[in-house]
Amino acid sequence: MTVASVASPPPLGLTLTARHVTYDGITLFRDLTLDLPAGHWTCLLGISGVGKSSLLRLLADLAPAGSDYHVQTSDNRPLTDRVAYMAQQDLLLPWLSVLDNITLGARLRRQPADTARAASLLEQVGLADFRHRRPDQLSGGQRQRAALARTLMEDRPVVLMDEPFSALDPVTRLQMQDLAATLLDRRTVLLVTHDPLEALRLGEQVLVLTGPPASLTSHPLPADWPAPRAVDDPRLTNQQGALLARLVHQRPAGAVS
Amino acid sequence: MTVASVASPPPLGLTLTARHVTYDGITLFRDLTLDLPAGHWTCLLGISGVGKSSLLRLLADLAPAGSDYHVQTSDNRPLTDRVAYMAQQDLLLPWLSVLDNITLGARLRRQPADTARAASLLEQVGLADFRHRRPDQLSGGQRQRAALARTLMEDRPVVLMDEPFSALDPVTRLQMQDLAATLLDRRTVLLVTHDPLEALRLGEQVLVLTGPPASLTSHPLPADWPAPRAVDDPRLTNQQGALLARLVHQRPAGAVS
Amino acid sequence: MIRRLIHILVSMVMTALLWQIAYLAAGQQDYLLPSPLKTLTTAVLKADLLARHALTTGAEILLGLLGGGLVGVASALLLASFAPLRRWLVPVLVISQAIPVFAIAPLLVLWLGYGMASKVAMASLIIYFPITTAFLDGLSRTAPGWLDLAQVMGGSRWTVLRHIRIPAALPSLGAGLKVAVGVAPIGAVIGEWVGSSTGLGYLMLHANARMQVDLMFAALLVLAGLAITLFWVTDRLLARLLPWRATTNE
Amino acid sequence: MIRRLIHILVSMVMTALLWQIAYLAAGQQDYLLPSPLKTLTTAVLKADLLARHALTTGAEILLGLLGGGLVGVASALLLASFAPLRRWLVPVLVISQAIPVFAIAPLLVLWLGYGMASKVAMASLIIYFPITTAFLDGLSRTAPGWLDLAQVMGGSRWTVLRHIRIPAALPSLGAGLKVAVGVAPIGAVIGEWVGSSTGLGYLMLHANARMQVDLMFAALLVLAGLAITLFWVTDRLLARLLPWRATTNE
Amino acid sequence: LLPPANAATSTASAEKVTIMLDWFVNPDHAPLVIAKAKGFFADEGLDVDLQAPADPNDPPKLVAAGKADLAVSYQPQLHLQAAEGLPVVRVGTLVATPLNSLVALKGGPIASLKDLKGRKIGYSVGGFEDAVLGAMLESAGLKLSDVELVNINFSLSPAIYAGQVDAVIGAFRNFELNQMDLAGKPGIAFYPEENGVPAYDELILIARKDRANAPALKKVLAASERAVQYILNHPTEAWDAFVKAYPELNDDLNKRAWADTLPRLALRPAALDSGRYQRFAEFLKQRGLIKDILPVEQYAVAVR
Ligand SMILES: Nc1ncnc2c1ncn2[C@@H]1O[C@H](COP(=O)(O)OP(=O)(O)OP(=O)(O)O)[C@@H](O)[C@H]1O
Ligand SMILES: Nc1ncnc2c1ncn2[C@@H]1O[C@H](COP(=O)(O)OP(=O)(O)OP(=O)(O)O)[C@@H](O)[C@H]1O
Ligand SMILES: [Mg+2]
Ligand SMILES: [Mg+2]
Repeated sequence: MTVASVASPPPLGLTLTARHVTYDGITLFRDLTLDLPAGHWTCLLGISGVGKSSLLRLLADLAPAGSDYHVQTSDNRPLTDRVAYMAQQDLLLPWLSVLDNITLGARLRRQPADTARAASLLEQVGLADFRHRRPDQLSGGQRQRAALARTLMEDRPVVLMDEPFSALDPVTRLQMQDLAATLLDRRTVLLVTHDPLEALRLGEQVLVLTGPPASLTSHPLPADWPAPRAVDDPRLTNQQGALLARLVHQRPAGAVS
Repeated sequence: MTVASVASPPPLGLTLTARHVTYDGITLFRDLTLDLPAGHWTCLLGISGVGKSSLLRLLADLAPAGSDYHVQTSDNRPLTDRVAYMAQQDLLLPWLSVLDNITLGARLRRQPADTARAASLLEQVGLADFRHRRPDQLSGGQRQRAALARTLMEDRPVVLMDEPFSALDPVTRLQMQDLAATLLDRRTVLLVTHDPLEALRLGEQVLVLTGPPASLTSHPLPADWPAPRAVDDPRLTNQQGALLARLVHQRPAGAVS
Repeated sequence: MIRRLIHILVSMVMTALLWQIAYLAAGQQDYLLPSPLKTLTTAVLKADLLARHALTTGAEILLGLLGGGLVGVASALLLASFAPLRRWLVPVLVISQAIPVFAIAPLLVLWLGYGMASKVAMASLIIYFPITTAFLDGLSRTAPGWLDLAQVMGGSRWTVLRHIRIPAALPSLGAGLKVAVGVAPIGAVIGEWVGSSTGLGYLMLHANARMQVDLMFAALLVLAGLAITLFWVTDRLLARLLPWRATTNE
Repeated sequence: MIRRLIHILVSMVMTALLWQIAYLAAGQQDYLLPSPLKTLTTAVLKADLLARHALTTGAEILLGLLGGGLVGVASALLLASFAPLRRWLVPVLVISQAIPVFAIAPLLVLWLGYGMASKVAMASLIIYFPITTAFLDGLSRTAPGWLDLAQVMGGSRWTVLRHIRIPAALPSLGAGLKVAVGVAPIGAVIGEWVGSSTGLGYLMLHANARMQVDLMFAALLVLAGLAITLFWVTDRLLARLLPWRATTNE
Repeated sequence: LLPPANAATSTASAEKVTIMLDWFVNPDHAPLVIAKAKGFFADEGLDVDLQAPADPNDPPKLVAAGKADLAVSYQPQLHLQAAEGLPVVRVGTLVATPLNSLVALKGGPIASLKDLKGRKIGYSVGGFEDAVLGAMLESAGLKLSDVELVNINFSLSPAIYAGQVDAVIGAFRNFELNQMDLAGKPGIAFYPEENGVPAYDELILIARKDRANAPALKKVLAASERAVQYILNHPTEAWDAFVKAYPELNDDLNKRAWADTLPRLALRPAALDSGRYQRFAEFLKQRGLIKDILPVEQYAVAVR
């Protein structure tokens, strides 16, 4: 069963310029530029604490107070209300059933909830039998899938996902990757992940955030290698080694200037 | 810098018999037996929602109400106060600094906190500079490392860890695996993970939980292959394929009887 | 249910015991504090009188809870929605609590007459404050992550209030409601100061003025019964309606 | 600080305005409700008298908060630690709130005399309930995950209370404290009903009996000032001391 | 809302009149209760509503505000009300002697006023108790500063029984004395009018100044006068009517208070003794409770 296809809006390209972003006086970004090509998946890797989530939050307009940054869209209109955001924590509302959590966005925007689509999405993330449960009655991976379904429900041109598959077993993980790839085809997606294989499977652009000071490096991909790639694609293994090597050449874990 | 070595207690073997465990009338385990060989690492895999966390919680004596189960120790004494538990959520206390979170166990037991050891552990998990921060000022991976440090501080013969490295990048992840392997050498460890490679690197016994009805299958490992294994051990790749194949032959994600 | 009844019984016996001790401590002076037995006898003898007055007070309590509750919830929502309003109106809220009833009793009578209205107004005024304070407190402590999410989802000020902040603050409102339910009986009794001719408060004042101390304490007994029933019902209802209410969730 | 002062000023002007409206609505009858201007004039003229009585009431409020707060916190801890106790003692707690002051005034005087003690006891009794209820509510809603963790770590009932449940319940206690601080002034005034010869409540009663309504409302003004100051200080302190206090955290 | 007191004409429907009592119904209110119970008000074409306040200080304010046609108040308070500009006037008298007295335990340490030196005296805030007490003490050669005054609000007699105070001022001789007697702790009373305080009317009826001439007031006073006569002529029947109207008052205390109150009822409720008011005003001025002595006609009138 597939989700009823919705007329997609034209792809939207983004350029984020983080001139100066600090937490409590500690500089996180200075003059950092991030390009998200319209209608493509960008995967972002980097060691823990380097600022991936913070960068993603800048795009979601959730910057720390006093941040100086700018988001340029390809159609020059503000990005507001054109972003779907899946945070690193699942942020499920404990008083709502899984189904109600998934249709939260519609209610927040006073739109009729597309319950057929919600049911179908729940089916696809494997939670159809759990739709009436409260989040505290779910396993960790089930919660993450509920949050994923909620993000996919949003149907926005730009989708930001912060480690969306981290709590899933390899099998479910692949299924969810495929699901997201199908549903978010031709969307502008920024995916933060720690799994090089995942980044290589899904990314049309793979970036590594290093620092401090934070800077972005692009991991070059073979030409003519459309995403999503098959799990057994032999090029994945090669690329994985190269990407891992790139990750290793960073400063010690947790360090921040 | 290494943690001051503490006289380890003799290894403790465990056998868990879960006769009947239900959530709200839905049976999770019936007549399931789990053996944890004394002083060895057991890694547990399984698709999301199959019951890994619940099984781990049985050993921590955190069973759902009305559960019928029994834990047999090799020294026939109760397991109470001989277990360290790292939950799937980090469970950091928001009002305590990282350092105070890490020494929580000592305070709960009215023991003097070993601050030197705490400082050394913080150093080793890469959070030395963050020891005075509150948890809400940390990144997701930093929070997970704080929770890991707290678990390692406990210094118990039996250690239960539920996806302890899931929010970490590959580099940090390897470092943390090595750290845990060193500090928990000759402890009885149950590690729940979704990463077959991690299970194969660290496990002296690798179990796959399938279901429903939930049952445990052991993934046979080559003889004479002491853990932790080097990342570049060629046998890992072979084993990984076999283990993945074992995981694939399960029921659809999220299913529960 | 049976266990519940046993608890109520035990706590009644305990109260009687404490009472008896206090009675002895006061030197068995029945004009200060009648013995529990004497009070109970009076309560039984004057059961119909007490029941009649209890009905009035009960109605005042319920109407006061309704009035104070509704206005309190509305005030908290208003104050939570408009931060500038909060800075200027919270002091007014606090002042409203500091006014003793005898200062405004004539005004209440002037505006609302001698009937139920002035008593309910007084009871509402007392109930209002804990509800507003607790709910406002809850509304201003929503988890930042949820607010972030709602913002990105395009929620308006109102829908975020409706779907995130209010439900998240319900446990706080529940705690406030418990306090309110606890003070409601005394609120109604104080309301009866405004001038009345029925109600347990009136009966007590009256009995006190006439030195019918046993009747006064019998009325007090009935009032206490009302209070406990109300508190217990609220507690149960809250536990049933808000099953997720942990103080801090991980 | 300057902005704070402006807010206070604005809310004072607003109160005066509301007051003036009420004054007009009551038909400009100064013996029911004096005009704000007249009250202010009286307040200024009798500043030293008011200050003297305010000192007594202020002391009663603070002692009442201390007493009611300490006993309330202790009760909540006790009730939270022993579940069976809770079932039997919560009714007693609720009853304690339902007792009108005139019923126990003679007893209080008998046991505590006419000095400060009986007033502080009365104020404490009123402050006690919101604190106990709110704190107990917070203590019984600790996130299960933390309790699980603490259990595995080998925490005893006491250390878990001390290191997990109490800190987790502090925001709830804070909310209760705010309610308590709001009712504390009226608690002290009611305490002065028990019998007194100083204090703003006494002054108000006295002025009321002598038909010096302007003096009564001037005293009320001072009481309101005390109440607002207290509330504001509490609010600031709580915001500073409990920086992590989100209602529900993810 | 109530219609204005003078709005009624002699139609079939009775004119509504609200009378605020000073306190809960008790034998002091006998004339009003009996007039209502025996239909004397109805005979005058009145439908009278008796309202009890919880605070004796409220009724004058409510009369001034037009929320009641008449209120039961006290002469000493009337002077204070007039001094504060409350637009009320005395139009009738219910009890024509003081009821207030200073009470101590019989057989206790207080045998005469002189024994009060260094003692603790309780009072209920009435506004002028200290003035009365001061005059009484001075008549015995003591000063106010020789005693300790405590406000005990709700519990005059219990405070004596419990030994918390040695005497109380503000006790009603027809009520508290009987109460103490019944409690087995009889008291002795010292009467203000015998000890340096001018005699005054304890209970009076007051009305708003601009309504002092309302025809209804005359009818109320006429009915009250008829009630007083009935009470004196038929004390037993009157008592029966009283407890029939207020069954909860049917007890020993009220029965004894009833008997003690009868001789003190004003036989001519409408009559005004201006000299008595003038003398009491002078007394209050001397005690510093009022600044100026107003002309009596400004606050007390005889309804014609
Ligand atoms: N409190 C609860 N009430 C009802 N059902 C529950 C509760 N907790 C867990 N479950 C159910 O029990 C099953 C096992 O949960 P558990 O958390 O053990 O899974 P898991 O194997 O750890 O999954 P994951 O990999 O997603 O963490 C799941 O299907 C879950 O929905
Ligand atoms: N509220 C905050 N106050 C202060 N510092 C913060 C705050 N939030 C994050 N930081 C710091 O900013 C840095 C970047 O955090 P961020 O969450 O963006 O990291 P990340 O790359 O997403 O890491 P992870 O992979 O662990 O999730 C970290 O060093 C973190 O400690
Ligand atoms: Mg992150
Ligand atoms: Mg799990």
